[in-house]
Order: sequence, then C-alpha cells, then structure tokens
Amino acid sequence: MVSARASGLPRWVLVPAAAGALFIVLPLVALASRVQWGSFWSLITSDSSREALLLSLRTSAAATVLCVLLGVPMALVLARTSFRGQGLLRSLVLLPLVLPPVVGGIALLYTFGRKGLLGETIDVLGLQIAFSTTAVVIAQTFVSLPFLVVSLEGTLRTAGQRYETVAATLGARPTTVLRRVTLPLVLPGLAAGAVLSFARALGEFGATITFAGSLEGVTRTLPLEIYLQRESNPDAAVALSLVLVVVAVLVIGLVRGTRGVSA
Amino acid sequence: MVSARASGLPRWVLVPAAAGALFIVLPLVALASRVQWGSFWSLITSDSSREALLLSLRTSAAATVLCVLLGVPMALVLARTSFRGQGLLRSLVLLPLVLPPVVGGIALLYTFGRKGLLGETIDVLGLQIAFSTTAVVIAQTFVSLPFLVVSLEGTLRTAGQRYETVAATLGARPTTVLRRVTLPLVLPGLAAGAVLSFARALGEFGATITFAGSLEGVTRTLPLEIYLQRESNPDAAVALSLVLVVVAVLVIGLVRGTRGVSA
Amino acid sequence: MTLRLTATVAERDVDVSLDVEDGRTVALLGPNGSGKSTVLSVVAGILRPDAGRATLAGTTLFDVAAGTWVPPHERGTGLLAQDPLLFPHLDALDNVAFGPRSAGARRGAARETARTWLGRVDAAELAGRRPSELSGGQAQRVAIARALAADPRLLLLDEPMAALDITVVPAMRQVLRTVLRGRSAVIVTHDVLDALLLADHVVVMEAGRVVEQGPTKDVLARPRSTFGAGIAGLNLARGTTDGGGVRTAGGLLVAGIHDDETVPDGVAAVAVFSPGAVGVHRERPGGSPRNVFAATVRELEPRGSQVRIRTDEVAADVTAPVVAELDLAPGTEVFLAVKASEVAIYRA
Amino acid sequence: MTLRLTATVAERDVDVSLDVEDGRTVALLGPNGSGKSTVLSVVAGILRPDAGRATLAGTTLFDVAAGTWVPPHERGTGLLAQDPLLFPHLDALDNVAFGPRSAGARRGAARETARTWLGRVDAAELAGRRPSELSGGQAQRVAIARALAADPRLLLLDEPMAALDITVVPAMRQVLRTVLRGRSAVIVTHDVLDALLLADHVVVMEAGRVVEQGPTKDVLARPRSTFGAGIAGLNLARGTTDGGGVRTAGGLLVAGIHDDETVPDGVAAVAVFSPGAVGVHRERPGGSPRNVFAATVRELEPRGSQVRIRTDEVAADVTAPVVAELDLAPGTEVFLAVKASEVAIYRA
Amino acid sequence: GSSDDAAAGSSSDGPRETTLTVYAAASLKSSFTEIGAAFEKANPGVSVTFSFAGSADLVAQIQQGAPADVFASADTANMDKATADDLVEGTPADFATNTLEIATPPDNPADVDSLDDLADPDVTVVVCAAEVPCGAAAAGVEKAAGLDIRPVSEEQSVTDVLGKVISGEADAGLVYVTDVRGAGDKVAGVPIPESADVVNTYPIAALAGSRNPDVAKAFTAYVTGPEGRSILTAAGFGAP
Ligand SMILES: Nc1ncnc2c1ncn2[C@@H]1O[C@H](COP(=O)(O)OP(=O)(O)OP(=O)(O)O)[C@@H](O)[C@H]1O
Ligand SMILES: Nc1ncnc2c1ncn2[C@@H]1O[C@H](COP(=O)(O)OP(=O)(O)OP(=O)(O)O)[C@@H](O)[C@H]1O
Ligand SMILES: [Mg+2]
Ligand SMILES: [Mg+2]
Repeated sequence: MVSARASGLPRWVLVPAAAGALFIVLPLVALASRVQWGSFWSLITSDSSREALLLSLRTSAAATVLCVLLGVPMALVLARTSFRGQGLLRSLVLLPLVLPPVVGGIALLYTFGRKGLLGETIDVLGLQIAFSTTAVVIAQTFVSLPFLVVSLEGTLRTAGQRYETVAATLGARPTTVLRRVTLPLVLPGLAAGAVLSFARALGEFGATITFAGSLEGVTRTLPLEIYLQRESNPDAAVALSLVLVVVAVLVIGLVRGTRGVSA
Repeated sequence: MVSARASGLPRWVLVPAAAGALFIVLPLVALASRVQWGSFWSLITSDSSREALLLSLRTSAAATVLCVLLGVPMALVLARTSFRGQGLLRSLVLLPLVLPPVVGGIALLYTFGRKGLLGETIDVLGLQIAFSTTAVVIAQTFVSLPFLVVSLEGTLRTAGQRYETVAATLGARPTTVLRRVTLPLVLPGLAAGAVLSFARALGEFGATITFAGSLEGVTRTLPLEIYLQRESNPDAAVALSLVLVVVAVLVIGLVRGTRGVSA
Repeated sequence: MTLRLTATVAERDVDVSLDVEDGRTVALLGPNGSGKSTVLSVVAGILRPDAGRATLAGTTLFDVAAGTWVPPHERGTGLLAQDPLLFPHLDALDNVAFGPRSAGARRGAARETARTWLGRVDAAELAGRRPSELSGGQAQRVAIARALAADPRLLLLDEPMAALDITVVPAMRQVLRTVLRGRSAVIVTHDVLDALLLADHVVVMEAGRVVEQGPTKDVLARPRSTFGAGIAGLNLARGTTDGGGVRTAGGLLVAGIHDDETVPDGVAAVAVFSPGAVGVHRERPGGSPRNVFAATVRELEPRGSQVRIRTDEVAADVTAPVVAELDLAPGTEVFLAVKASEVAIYRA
Repeated sequence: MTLRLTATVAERDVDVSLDVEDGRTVALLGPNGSGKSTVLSVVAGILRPDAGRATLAGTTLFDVAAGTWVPPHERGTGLLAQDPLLFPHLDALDNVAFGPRSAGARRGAARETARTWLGRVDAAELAGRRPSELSGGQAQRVAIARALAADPRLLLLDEPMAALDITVVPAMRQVLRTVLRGRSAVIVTHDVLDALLLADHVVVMEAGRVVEQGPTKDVLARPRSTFGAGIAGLNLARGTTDGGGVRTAGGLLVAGIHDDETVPDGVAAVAVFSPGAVGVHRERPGGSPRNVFAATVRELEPRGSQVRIRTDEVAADVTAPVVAELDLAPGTEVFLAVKASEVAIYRA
Repeated sequence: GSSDDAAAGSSSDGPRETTLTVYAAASLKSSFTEIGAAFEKANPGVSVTFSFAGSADLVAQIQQGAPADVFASADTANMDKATADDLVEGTPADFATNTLEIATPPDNPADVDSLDDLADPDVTVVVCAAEVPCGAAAAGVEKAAGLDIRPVSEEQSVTDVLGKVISGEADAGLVYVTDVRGAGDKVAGVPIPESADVVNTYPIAALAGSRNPDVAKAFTAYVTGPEGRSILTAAGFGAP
C-alpha cells in the first residue's frame, strides 16, 4: 500500500532526455530568433491573422470533441474485445497518419465531395459540406482521430480490467462501469490522446487545403494563412507560426491545469 | 487473481465505434475505388517510385529508432520525476505537432542549415546535414518524436510505479529496474508510440521538402514523390498513396505480430 | 436463494458440484490452490467454466450446454475477492457507495448507506481517504463494507478476515453473523473458527475437487479428508480396514475403535484421534497403548496452557512441564503413543 | 547488522524509535493502521520520513537532518510487502530469480537459486506459471521465496503468513526459522504464534507509536498494552493504582496482587488476568471472588476442549458442559468473577 | 572556393561524370524532366538531377546553402529574392511565359464559356490566392475585365485549383494554360482573351555557389535555346 517517489530513475537517462528536449527546443529557439519583433505585433493582430487564429481554435476544438466521441469507443472496442479482423482494423485506423495529408484530403473529396461516394446521400440531406467550415472540421478529425485511438488503446491495455471486473460483481451495468470506473482510470491517457489530437488538428494543413479549400473566415485556418504569408512575406509566416506555438502552449497548459493530468 | 473477458462493454459503444471506423475506412475505400488498376502496376514499379519507397522505409525506420532512443528517456523524465518548469517542457515537446510541418522545416533549416544556429559547429565537424538523407531522418524525427513521448508518458502514468518500488527493494539498481521492470511493463504503450512515430515519419512531407529538399534517391521520399506526381499526374499520386498505405499496413502488422502487442 | 452449481474449469483442473440452501452459509475450506477462489469466480460470473450449470433461486446463472450466460451484474451475487482492489480514484466512502449507486440509489442515499456500513466495520473515520492512503487491514475492512453494502442475494466472501488484526476479528465476525443471518452465502476461509461460528455447512476442496462436505459440526468432529482433519486440529491416518485398525499406504497399522463393527477388511477408512490423546516419550513405552510411532519433533507451538508438538505426521498436545522434563526441541527423536480406545475409525 | 531507527512520518502520524540487535528477529505487532507497514517502508527506503535517522551495522541508511538518503537498492534491506506484487511479465521462477540477478548472478545461477527457494516454500511446481495464473496463497508463497532469495542483510517481512492455508503455515514457519537464524529481521504479524516461534523481541505499536517492547516471553506474559494483552489472549484493565487494585477510567476497581507492594496510589498501572481464571455465572455470585462484572455475551469461540466467551471487555474460558448448563448464547446477560489472587497488577 | 576543383574536373579532361543539380519550380516538372534527359544526351558524362518544390521553398533552401547549380523559378518575385542575396551568377534569363485559362470539368456542368460567367453566383469558382503568382494574375485579369468574382476558395497553388475542378467540386477555376494542357482530358479549357494583359514570366539562372559553373551555364543556355524552347512550347508555355 506504499508508493513513493524514492526509487528514482538512473541518472544517465537524463542525457538522452536532455538531448531529445534540445532537439525539439533548439529549432523553436532558432525560429524565434529570426522573428522581427519590431513588426511582430502589428503583424499578428491583423484582421486576417486574428480571424484565421479564431477559426483554427474553433475547428480544432470541434475536431477534438469529435475525436473523443468517436475515438474513445473505438479504443474500447480494440482494447476490450477480440474478433476476427481486429488486427486489420487496428492497422486501418492508423492509416490517416501514414497518408500524406494532401492525399487524405483527396480521399475525403472522393467520399464527401459532390461526386463522391456519399455525395448523393449528402445532397439529399440538403447538406453542403465542401468549402465550408464543416469540411475543415472533418479534415482535422480525419487526421487526428488515430492519435486518440492508438494512445488510448495502449493505456487501456496497460490499465487492465481488474477494476472493471470488480465493478461488475458489485452490480454495475456495463455503462456504469464505463462511466464510473474505466474512463476515470484512463483519464491521463485520454487527456494525452486528446491533447495529441488537438495539437494535430491545430497544425493540420494538407487535408484542409485539398478538401475544404481556403477562404478567409470560412476555411482558412492559421496554418493555411501561414502558407500564404510565406509566399509574399516569409517573416510574417514565421511570426504567425510563433503565434500558433504560443496559443498551443496556452491551450494545452490550460487543459492540463484544469484536468490535473500531472497526477 | 481472477481476470476475465466476461464483463464486457456496453453494446451501444459499438455504434460510435463503427461510425468512427467507417469515417476512417470509407475515404480509403473511395481512394482505392478511383485507382486505375490497369496502369497501377507499371506505375508503382517505376524506378523513381521504387527508389522513393525504399528511401522512405529506410529513413522512417531510422527516425523511429531515434525517436525511441530520445523519446523513451524523455517520457521517463516527464512521468517519473517532478521539477520546476516540467509543465512548460511538456508543452514544448508537443509543439512539433502543432507547427505546420513546413514551418518545422524552416525551423530546422534555421538550426542545422549552413547559416543556422548550429551551422558553424556542424561545418567545423565537416558534416553536411541539410539536403542529405540525414536531413530527411532529422525532419522525420522532429515531427514524430512528440507522438512517442506523449503516448508513452500516458502509459507510464497509468502503469504507476508499484512494481518499480518492489524491484528496488529486491536490490535492483535503477538501470536494472528500467530494463527489467519498467520497459517490459509498458511495452504495449511503447509499441503503440513507436508505431505512431513510424507512421507519422512515413507520411512526413512538409518538413522534409523544406529542410531536406527533394532529390531523387537522396531526399525524395514517397510522400514527396506523391506530391510531385500530383503536379503532373494525379492518378499516379493516388496509386502511389495506396502503395504507401499497403506498405504501412504490412510493416505495422509485422511489428505487431512479432512483438505481440495484442496482449 | 438456493444455489445449485456444477462446473468444470479445465485450465485450472477444477471440477466441482456444490449446493447452498436458501438462507444458509457454506464455509469453503481447502489448501492453497485447491480451487476455492475459482468456484467463487464462476458463481459470480467473472470466469467462464468449460462445462456445467448453475441456478440461483431457480433462475439460471449459466448453462454451458445451453449456451446461457448471465453477466455478473445481473446475477444478484456479490463477491468480496481475495485482493481488496478498491477503486483507486474514489475515496473509501464512494468505494462503499458504489454498489448502492449501481443499484440505482441517489448519490446522497448511497453515501448514507455507505457511511452506515463503514461504521459497522469500524472504519467510519476512513471515509474520506483514498485507497492509497489506507493500511492493508483498513483496505480490507473497506472492501468488506463495499461488498456488504451492495446487498446481494448471494454473498461470496473470499477470506474476509485476511489482513485484519486479531483484536478486530471477533467484532468483524459478529458483523458477518448479523449480515449472514437469513442470507445465502459462501465464505472461503483458512480459520476453523470462521467455519464454526459463521457456517452451517462445510465444503472441503482439495486439488480442484470437493473431497468432503456436510454440517460443520460433523465435518469438524469426524473429518474424512486430511485437510478437514488438519483444520479441525485432529490427526488423521488414511488407509484400508485391517482387523481392528486401519492399514496406511506406508504399511503402518493404526488400531482403534470401529464405528461400525460389521465393516469387512480392505475397505477405505480413516483413523482419527485428537492431539490431546497422544502421549510423548523419549524411550519406547511399554504397556497398554497399542499404537506407538517413532517420530522427530519439528515444531513446538505454545497454545495457552499447553504446547502442541508437531512431527511430520502426527501432532501431540502436552503441558509445558512435560516439554521441560523431556527436554523437547525441534529435532528431538520421540515416540508417540495413542491408546486404541482414543482412535475413532470410520469409512472414508 | 544492528538496526537503529528513529523516524517521524507526519502525514501518517507515525513517530517511532526501534532497534534490532545483530542477528535478532523483532516481531512488530499492532492493530490495523498502527504504522507497522510504514516503519518497514521507511527502513526499506521506499518512504521518506519527515525526521529521524537510521543506521544499519553502523552505516547510515538515512539522516533527515544531515540530508543523507541511501536509495533502497543500496541498503541491503529486503522487503516482503503486504501485497505480493509479483512482476506480471515474469513467471514465478524469474520473479524469484530477480533478486539474485539484480545482485549480479548469471541467469543460470540465479534460476538455480530461485528453484531452490521455490522448493523450500513448497512451490516448485509453480515455477513456470505467470502471477495471473496463481491462487492467492500460491502468489504469497512465491513472494516469500522472492524476498528470501534476494538474501538481504536485514529482512523485513510484512505479514508473511497472510493468505497461506493453515496446513502449510507450520512448514513455512520452519523455513523462516531457518532463514532467520543469525540474520537480523523485522516481521510484522497478527499471529501470536509467529511472535513466539520466530521472534526474540516484540514491539507493539498503537496509533503510530511504540507502546511496548521487550523480550517476547515477557511481553506476552506481562503485557502493558491493550493490544499486547489481546494478542497474548489475556484480559487487561488499565487505570491507576488505588489501594489493592487498579481503578479504571470508567470508575471500576479491579482488585489484584501487586507486583511491587511499595507502589503508592494514583500511579498508572495495568491489571492482567487470564480468561481461564474468569468464572461465568447467570446470577451475581456471592462468596470469595473480589471482582465481579456484569456483561453481555457477544460471541462463543470453541477452542479445543474449551469455549471462549467474549464480552465487550473481558474474555472467559469455560468448558463445553458449562456452556450448555448455563445456556450461554450471544446476548445472554452474565456475571464474570475473578479472584483477586488471579489478577496481576503492575506499573504500566 | 569549392567551385574551382569541381570546375577543374569537368572542363579540360573531357567526359568525366559530372552531376548537375537543378532546383526548379514544381510546375516545371514534366517539361524539365524532358529537357534534362535531352541535355544529358547532348552532354555525355553529365547527369542532371532535379529538386522540385514550390519556388519559395527553393529560394529558402538556396539561401541556407543548398547544393544547387541552377534555379528555375515560376515567378520573378522569388528570383528577385535570390538576386538580392547575391546567390545568382550573372543575370537571370526569362525562359518561358504563361497565361491564365478557365478550367472546367470535361462536361462543363455550369456551361461556362467566358470570364463573365464566373461572376454568376450560381457558378462555384475557385481561384488562387492573391499572395501566389497565379492568384496575382487572376486578380489582374479580373480587374482588367472589370468583374467581381466571388470564389468559394482562394487556393494556395494551381494544383489545388485543378484538384477541385477535376473532382467536380468546383464548376470552374482559373489556372495556367500549361496546367489545362497537362491535365489532359480530365478538364476542359476555356480560353480567355483578357489574360493576354497579365503574363507570368519564368526566369532561370546559374547559381553563385555552383560547383560546376560551366555546366550550369550550359544548362541555362540549353533551356533558353531552341531545344528547350520546343519542349516548353509543346507543354503550352509561351515565349518570353
Ligand atoms: N488465471 C489462471 N490461469 C490458470 N490457472 C489459474 C489461474 N488462477 C488460478 N489458477 C490455478 O487454479 C488453481 C485454483 O486456484 P484458486 O485461486 O481457485 O485457489 P484457491 O483455492 O483460491 O487458493 P488460495 O487459498 O491460495 O487462494 C490453482 O492451482 C491455481 O494455480
Ligand atoms: N499513502 C498514505 N498516505 C497517507 N496515509 C497513509 C498512507 N498509507 C497508510 N496511511 C495511514 O498511515 C497509518 C499507518 O498505516 P500502515 O500501513 O503503516 O498500518 P499497518 O500497521 O501496516 O496496518 P495493517 O495491519 O492494516 O497493515 C494508517 O492510519 C493509514 O491509514
Ligand atoms: Mg483463493
Ligand atoms: Mg500493514
């Protein structure tokens, strides 16, 4: 019944860990050092930048919610059941990761586009997906979903199902077990997965431009804006990237702070 | 001491899970249905495609190894120690995810390029990193590392450190504990993280083209080849994407098969 | 709530058949690994047997042949497993309230129930603690409260007294007596007192099979299995009838008094005698005792005013002065003598 | 390997000071939550105390004031925790071999050692099993083997006999006796027999403090703490001296024989008497016994040829015929009588 | 400094294996691959490798010391950046021009046959964003024609515009003549006379950091010369 932080890690682990941290942080520093701070403020507060940022935050949040709604059940099914073809399904779920995002966008066009697989169904429903903000959310969800599923499945397997069994013997129905035992126990893993998904959605570019297009205020998210700026004004692009980075740090920090991931 | 699969999931979980699976699988089906199978074979066996595929596999494998070497220590430090600024570091580690890959590539150029932060140091060492195959590996590692770190940290936290404590009381030094207890216990999570990293590296495009360029046989990986093909021959691009997908499924399946992730 | 169970779990080499009459408590005894927890798991529905069926109050819990399987939460059984496994994310109170809430009680009412149960197991002051902040015995008490609060039709308790300190065991036994009154229950225990004080019936398992069962008093007074005798604190020799005694597989003849004088030779039988009836000598005794065995002292266990001398096969109770006089210590070679009139022989 | 320990763990309200002389075994007794496991954790180095220091054979294990802290794996202490916590990814053999391997043995040699230890705890046939395939008692045996195989300088055992069936307990005690010979050890137990048979010294803890310590025989014969008396099976009344007896906080006067007649009134003292010396009556008895208490029977515990009658405060041992004659059952109102000559009074 | 030995290797000793690295805009991929092959045939011992990417990417890489010998840009703006940083050897030469055309799906579902039709709100139009060359050109054409086109999307590149048209998602898009030709029968082209006013120019230059300055110059000459010209013309490019 005793747990303690007394055991500790081997010291040498710090060396590769620091190397890894430097490997990620140095490029960010290099990026920051190239920003022309004089014009930074005016640049990032321009209408188009602000609108792109807000759009990015809205769509990424929506995509993360969708990822959680679809991804948690998928991870549960992969971790807690076994059926023929499960291995194949697990690999398929990973594919949006592998697919270059632009090709992912093409695939989405072929599916939800006007002449796509579901095009007619969608037309009948009177929905207009292409070139809309909905399309951005779909593209972001498509590329982010695997993150949540894969990382949550790993956590579920590591957590095991002993407590779920106990809950069942206490008369809890499967839904109750899920809500009151399984999910609270894997919360750190779920939070990690959601953060991954959110981050991936925030940075999404290729699938969005291919599937949703790029129109200010409707589909032009911050990464798209950064791309455009880069054509005419590389400095602005770098500055905007930093904004993206800072926003991401803030949002992630906020989520972590309120949900208490750091157990 | 009893564990069983008897408790089960609530049925309704299958509905969103199936929806999620469809959401991912349908676009892949749509993609496959558009491939012109007639010219498929000649297309994917062309010299440039083959070379790009092999290069992709080599570099992604190298990047995955690098990710494991750097990422496992990072995850350990994040999960098993606490220090001031840890939250900030954790957020920073996520940033390559958020950064649009092209901007990531620029950041890498600013760091490892000839005029970059480390440019002179690297020049003195007589190394030429940018625009070489090494650069591809660096770009892929940069974008993939966060996946491994974040998903492994979640698993480490879920697993807790009770067994590590027991091992220490049995006289095991921290390195022994790490090797014989911690790592075996989180193997499912580590495998999941490595698979994520590999998949992300395989699909990496933006940072590579910016930082490493697109030289056939040296830096032109399959996603770059796909991108180029799309300029002239969109069908070829789709066909090549499918190749990427199939290769990814095979590699992931192989890794899973031998490592026994499905506990 | 009568339970009728037959089940086979091939992987663990367990094959049992067991009944619990309505309102009765059955004590399940047996050595480690004999399959006690396995039986409870099968009844609770967290382990699927390879064959068999079970009914509780007439409704089927499972029937392998018919393909019926009622999931654990619909069985009305409540299991206290061997490992407390308190939910780490809930405090003690919410752990105990989990059962009532799952049964549909509102949060406030469930917490009220939980508070009552925590009080009954003398753990009221632990209500706000997380499981990681409980000692082993405290966790066990909370786990007991959690199992009881779920108020199942059939209660399955796996070593409920484990980890409890001896000063609270009598009180806990009292609580269980009250709870078990009029309720069907199976209780796994290693303590004969639990069997005597809580159970009407005893079932003894060895190596996955039921080797003996019957009313508690009968089994403990006239055990037919080695383990039954061991837990009753009696010596038991198993063999076949041979004249006025039992001949063991080792060739030894234990003389005694037949239960039923008409039994022919060669029938499987056991000879049972109490440690108090065994005399200990340093020299081979002459005179009346018909049974004399050479043995080596393995252990001396003080028991109140007496000391139990354990040898490999037979135990003897003697008084402390005798121990001093004979200078007994582990390793001493002794002769053990039992009068035939103190040995009861009956069919196994 | 002399251990000297003083430690305070504020969060758990534990504040102890404890010595284990070289080669001796100390039994640590106490009610649930009294801090026994906490003490072992501090010594083993898996819990940092808020104050105090400890040395083992002269070398410092920790010294909070000086900021010294030796990590667990360098302490030479071995801990068998209350929860077996076998490594789930290793089979039983490799679990046991873990200690030797960590100490630098080669795989083959370590496995050989492990096999020997598994044999000694009667678990040789479990070598190839994963922990998830072991019963509770089997897992405990493997955990014992694992702790012993690590061959520490100071052995810390937390309830080693928990979950073991009573037929293997004597054998396991025998194993521990052999292992503990000449080795320093602390053993936490709820069983007085373990203390008697394995330990030279007894330390009794209550509510995070050491309330009593001394040679095993002394503590069990003349307990000064309620728990000490409880585990020794004796009745104890605590209060202050008052004439020829002890006056309890409740105002009751227990007459007895003073250890030391010169003790003045008003000194903290305990009155101790054995359950065998207590007479049970349905009517208030006249005549000689100076101490008569009214009480309600709570429980009847058969103990061999006798039955222990438990009331809220006092226990009495009577024979079975007496129980029948007086028609005793839980709830019966009785009078308990003890002759003053049977009550020993000494300073607490 | 490094250019001397490389030059020495290629100049006097006749046909030794020399590798020429050409950084070219992605839109030039088909024509430059063809030109490269022809150049190799004409110059035994020389092999040409290409790095194709967006012009902005290429400039950034050249600025960071990429080992390039020749740079062919899809617009003058990016070449100007290279010139401004003294990365170019001599002055860049214009080698091709390109003008806009309307691309529609083959069956032209919205019956687009002139620029005016694009202003019809019922027609789904995509164009390039003003920040990229094709977008600047589109804005120019729009202004010249005095129209107000409301696109549903302002794409980052011609390829993205074409993608939307090919998939049938958009009814029409404004792209370069060469792109319509390159897409074959996947799209139909509707020429627009107004485009003559807004011409996009492609410059090429040998780079200062080249290890094979002679070969680099030879290649630029080859591209601007008759052989290059004919291949480019075949792909739909105009003369500079
Ligand atoms: N998950 C499992 N897989 C395979 N065998 C198992 C598993 N769990 C237990 N066993 C084996 O099944 C047998 C019965 O185990 P069970 O846990 O029912 O014993 P038990 O009577 O409860 O013992 P204890 O008194 O030690 O708790 C044992 O031999 C054990 O090793
Ligand atoms: N992690 C913890 N955080 C805070 N308090 C704790 C923690 N673990 C135990 N405690 C408390 O510290 C006290 C001592 O606990 P400890 O585990 O040492 O008791 P113990 O004597 O071993 O009891 P038991 O016989 O039940 O095992 C108890 O009151 C317990 O509730
Ligand atoms: Mg068991
Ligand atoms: Mg404890």
